[in-house]
Amino acid sequence: MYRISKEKLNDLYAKINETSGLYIPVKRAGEVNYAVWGEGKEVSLETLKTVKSPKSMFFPQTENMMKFKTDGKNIEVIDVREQFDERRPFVLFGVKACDYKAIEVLDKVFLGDPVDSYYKMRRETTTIVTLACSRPEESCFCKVFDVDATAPQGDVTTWLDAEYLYWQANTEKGEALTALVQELLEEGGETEVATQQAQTKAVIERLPFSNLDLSRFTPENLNALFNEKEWEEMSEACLGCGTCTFVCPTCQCFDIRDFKTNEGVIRYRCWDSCMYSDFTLMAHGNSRTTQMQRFRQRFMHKLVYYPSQYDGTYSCVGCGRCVNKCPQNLNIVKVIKTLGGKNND
Amino acid sequence: MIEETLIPKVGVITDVRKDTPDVKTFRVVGTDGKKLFQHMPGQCAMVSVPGVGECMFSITSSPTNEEYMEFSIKKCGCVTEVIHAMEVGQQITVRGPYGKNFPVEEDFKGKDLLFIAGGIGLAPLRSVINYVRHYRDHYGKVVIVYGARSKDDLVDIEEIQTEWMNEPNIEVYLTIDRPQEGWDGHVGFVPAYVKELGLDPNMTAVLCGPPIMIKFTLAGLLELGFEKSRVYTTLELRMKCGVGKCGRCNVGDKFVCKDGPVFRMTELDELPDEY
Amino acid sequence: MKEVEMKMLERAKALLESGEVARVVAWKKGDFCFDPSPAVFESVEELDTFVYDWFCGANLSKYLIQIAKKEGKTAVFLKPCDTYSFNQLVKEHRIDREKVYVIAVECLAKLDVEKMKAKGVSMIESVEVVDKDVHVKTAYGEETLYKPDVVLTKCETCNKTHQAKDEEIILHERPERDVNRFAEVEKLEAMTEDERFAFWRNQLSKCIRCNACRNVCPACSCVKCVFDNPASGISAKANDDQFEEQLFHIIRAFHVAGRCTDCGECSRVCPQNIPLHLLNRKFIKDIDGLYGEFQAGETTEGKTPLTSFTEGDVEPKDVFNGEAK
Amino acid sequence: MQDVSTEKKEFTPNIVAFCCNWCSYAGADLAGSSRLTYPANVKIIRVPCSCRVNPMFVLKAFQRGADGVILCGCHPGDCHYVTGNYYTRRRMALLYSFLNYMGIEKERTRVEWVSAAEGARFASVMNDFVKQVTELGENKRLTDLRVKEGE
Repeated sequence: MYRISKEKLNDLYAKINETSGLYIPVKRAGEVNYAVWGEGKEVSLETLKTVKSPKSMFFPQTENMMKFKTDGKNIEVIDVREQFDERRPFVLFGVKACDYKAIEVLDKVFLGDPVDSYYKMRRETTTIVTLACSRPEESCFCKVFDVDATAPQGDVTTWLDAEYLYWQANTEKGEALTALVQELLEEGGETEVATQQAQTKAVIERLPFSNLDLSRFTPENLNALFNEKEWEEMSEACLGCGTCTFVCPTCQCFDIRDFKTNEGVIRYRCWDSCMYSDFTLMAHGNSRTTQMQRFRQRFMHKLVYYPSQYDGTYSCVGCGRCVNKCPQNLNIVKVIKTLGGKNND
Repeated sequence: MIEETLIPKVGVITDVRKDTPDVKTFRVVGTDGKKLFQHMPGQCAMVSVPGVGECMFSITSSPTNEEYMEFSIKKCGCVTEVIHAMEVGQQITVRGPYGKNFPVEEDFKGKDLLFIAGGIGLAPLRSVINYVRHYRDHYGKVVIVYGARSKDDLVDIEEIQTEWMNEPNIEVYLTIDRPQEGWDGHVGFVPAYVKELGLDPNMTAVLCGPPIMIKFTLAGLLELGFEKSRVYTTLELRMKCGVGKCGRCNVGDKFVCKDGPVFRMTELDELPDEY
Repeated sequence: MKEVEMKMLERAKALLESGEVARVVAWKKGDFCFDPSPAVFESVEELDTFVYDWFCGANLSKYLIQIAKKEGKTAVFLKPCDTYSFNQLVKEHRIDREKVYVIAVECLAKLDVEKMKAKGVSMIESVEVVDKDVHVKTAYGEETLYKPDVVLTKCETCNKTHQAKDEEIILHERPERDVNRFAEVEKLEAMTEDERFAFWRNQLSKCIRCNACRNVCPACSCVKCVFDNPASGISAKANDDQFEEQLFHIIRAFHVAGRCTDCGECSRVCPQNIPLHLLNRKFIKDIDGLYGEFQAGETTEGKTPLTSFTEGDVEPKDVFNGEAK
Repeated sequence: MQDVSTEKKEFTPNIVAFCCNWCSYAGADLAGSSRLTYPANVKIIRVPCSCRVNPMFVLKAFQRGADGVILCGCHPGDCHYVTGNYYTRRRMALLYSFLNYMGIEKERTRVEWVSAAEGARFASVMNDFVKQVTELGENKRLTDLRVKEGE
C-alpha cells in the first residue's frame, strides 16, 4: 500500500493528466459533479455524493452515434466512432463503492449481447480509481446490496483521511497507473486504513437504512408485487420529473433521436426517463398512461425485472441520491419498506 | 472497428405497392441489389428515415425469398407518413433482424396451422404463411381467417386470391366488418366468424391484429377447446434500440424487442397486464 | 408548529368524518424528520401519517388540477405563497374553486435540509425551532443553526399573505419584513453582459434537463408541453448543446411571465440548485417597472400584463436593464 | 480542410427579419422597386402580423445561425388587426430585456415599426442593423454548434 500527502494531490492529478484525461469530482457553481480535470479546477474528493453519478463517463447524457448525409434520394451513413481511436485514455478518479457497483450493473446491460460498442470503447480505455467512504450519511443504504463502502473494487482503491490519500492497485491497469505516478507515492498506510475502515463500518451498522428487508423482491413474486394496491398511494405525489432517473447511477434507459444540421443529420442518443409520459407513447396508444404505472415500472425494474434478467443482481446500489434529490421525497427506500418484506417495520 | 447493431445499413426501395387506402408495401434491397440480411418469420427490423425517426416493423416477406425484403406499413404516425410519400429509388436505412421468430422449425412442424389476422395484422403472418407454403410438406393443414374493416382494407388481397386460395390443403376465409357493395363474401367480425367456423381445436393457432380482436378471438378459441399453449400472438410496444437496452418495450421482465414480439399465450398469462 | 399541526389534524379529521369533503390534500410523514411528502387522505384512518412541520415546503396547489376533478369536495392546506398559485390556477380555469375547500395555514418559513447539511450537520434525528434558533439533534451530538441561514431560498424574501381561504389556522402571525426580493436580480443587472453570460453559462451548464422545475411549476399546466411534443421541432429529452440548455429555460420563463407568482418551487426542486427563480423574477421586475406593479395570483380575475397593453407602452429599444430609458 | 490563406475572411452576418405582411413586407417591396439597396444577407420571413412572432421564432432563428434578429411591424395604432402590435411591443420588450439579462448582446435584437409607404426607411433600418451586427461579430452565445457542423 502507498500513500500521498493531501497537499500533493494536485501534482498527482497533473501527472495523470500528462498521459490520460482525468475525470474527477469538481465543484462548479456550487455543485459537485464529475468533470474533466484541468489546472485551477476545484476538486472535491470529500463530497460524498456527486449530483450526477460517474455513469456519464461511459454512458454520457448525450452522445452522437452516427451521421447521415442525404443527397437527393441517397443516404450515406457516417460512422463517427473513429473519433474514439484518437481519444486519450481516461482515468476516472474518486468513484465510491456504490457507484462502482453501479458500473457493474451497467456492464451487464451494455456489454451483454449484442455489445454496445460506444459503451465498450469508453469502458476499455478507462482506468477506475475508487475511493472508500469515511463519512456515510443517513440516506446511504449500500450495505443492503452487499456493497462494502470501506473497500471498493476498481483498478486502484484509495482511502482519504485528514492528511493522506492511501493507494492500492488491484489490477494490471491499476499497476500501470501506479507505476506512472510512483515518484509521488510513498509506502505505508495499512494501519490507518484499517482503523478508518473499522470506524466507518461501525457507522454503517448504525445507519437507519442499513437493514432493509428485500426478501420479497423475487421473480416469483413479480405479478403479486405488480398488482399491489400500494403503488397508487406511493406514487400519488410523483411529479413525473426525471430527477431520480438522471441522478441514479444505474438508470440506463435511453432515447435515440435525430437532429438536422445544415449539412445532414446527426443521430444521437440521450438519457430518457421511464417517468416521462411520452416514454412509451406510440403513434396509436401508450402502454403506460398513468404516473402510477410509470412509477411502478421504475421500481419494479430496479428490484424485480432487472434481477430476473441478470441472475438476481438488483439494479439499485443504495447510493441514496434519489432519497436526497426527489423534490417530493418519494424514493426507493419507501418502496422497499412498503413492499419489501416482513422485517421492514 | 467492432460491429454496432445500432448503426443501420442503407436500403433502396425497389417497389411500392398500395394495398389499401392506408397501407403500402415497400420492397427493399441493399445498395448492392442484394437482400440486406437473412431473417426468420415473425422477426422485425428497424426502418428509419434520417432526420425523421426510426420505427420497428415486422418483415412481411418470407425468409425463403432470396431477393428482397418487404414491409407492409400502415400510415399512422410521423415516420410512416414520410415513408408513405416515398417513391421507388428512395433510400432508407434498415437494421435487424430483431426479436424471436415464430417456432416454424420447432413447435409448428408437422402441425395443422390456423392463422387468424385482422387488418394490418396480416403483415407479420404473411411471412409465416409463405414460409409454410414454401416448405409445404413439413406442415399439415393450413387454415387462414382474415378480416378487415372493408374489402378495401384487406391487405395483399391479390396474393391471397390468386395464390393462397388456389392451393390445395389451404383454406382461406375472408370477412369484412360491414356489408359492402361488390362483396359477396362473409360479413362480420373476426372473433364471431372464428366461432361460426367451428374450427378443429387441435390446430396450432397464430393470432395477429388489434388488441381488442385478439382478446375476443382468444376467448372464442378457448371456448372451442383450443389450448393456450398452442396459441401464439405478437405484441407491439414503443421501441428505440431493438436489442433490449433502451428499456421501454418491457412487459414485466420481458422485452418485446428481444424476448418477443412472438409470445405463446401461456407466456403472456405469466406477464403483468401492461401491454 | 406542533400546536398548528394538531389543529390541522383535528380539522382534517372533522372534515372527513362529517363527509363535508371527500379528501384532504396535505403532507405525510417520511422516514426522517425532514422528508415529508404531499399526500391525499381519504379517510380518518389514513391520517395516522399526517404531518405539518418545518419541512413542508412543497406547494400543494398544482396537485389540485387533477385531484379536484374527482367526485366530491377536496380540502387543502395552503401556505401563504401557495394561495397565489391556487388563485392563478383558478383564474386559468384549471381548478374549479367551488370544488376546493381552502384552509389557510401559518408558515413561518420552511427549512431546507440541504442547506442544513451544507452547514455540516448530518445524521439528523430531530429538529426543533425556537424563534431564530434551529436546534438539531444528530447521531453525532447537538447543534444550533441560525434559522435565516437554513430556510428555503423561496422563504428568504417572502412577504406573502394568504390570498384565498375558506378558513384559517394561524396561531402566529409572521411579522412584515423589509426585504427586497429583487436584490439578486439587481446584482446581475449591474454586471456587464460578459459577466452575466458567464454567470448563467456556469449555472445552466449544470442543468440535467430532469424537468423537475417544469413539472412542479403551478404555472406550467399545459396538457402537452412544447418540449414533449415532437411536432414542435424543439422537443428534446436532454440538452445536447449549450443552446438547448438556454432555450429550455428562456422559453419556460417567458411562458410563465405574467403568470408566475414567484412561489419559488423551481429553485427548491432543482437537483443542481440552479437559481431558477432569478429568471422568473427578472420578468416580474421588468413587468413591475415597465407596466406597473403586478402580482400574479392576487386575484382570480383580470388580465395579465402580457395579455393587455396601453397605447403609451415603452418601446423595446428604450428598455435597458428592466427600466425605460 | 484548413484554409491556407492568411487573409481574414470578412464577416457577413446572417440577419433574420420577421416582417408583417401588411406593412414592413410591403415596405421591403417598395424599397426593392425604388431600387434602394440593403444587404442581401437579410433574410425576410413574412408573417401575418408582428404579433405572430412568438419568442420561439426568435430563438430558433438564433439557433439556426442568425447573428441578429429584427422584427418589423406596423406603427403602433396602425395594426391591420387593430391591436396586434401592441402585444408584440410588450412581448418583445420583455424578451429582449430578458435575453440581455442572460448575457446575450442587446445589439443582436431589435424591433422597428415600418409602414408600407416607408421603403426608404426599411432600407435604412436594415442597413443600420446589419452594420450594428457586423460590428458585434458572430453570434456565439445563443447558437447551436451542431447546426454548423461540417461547414
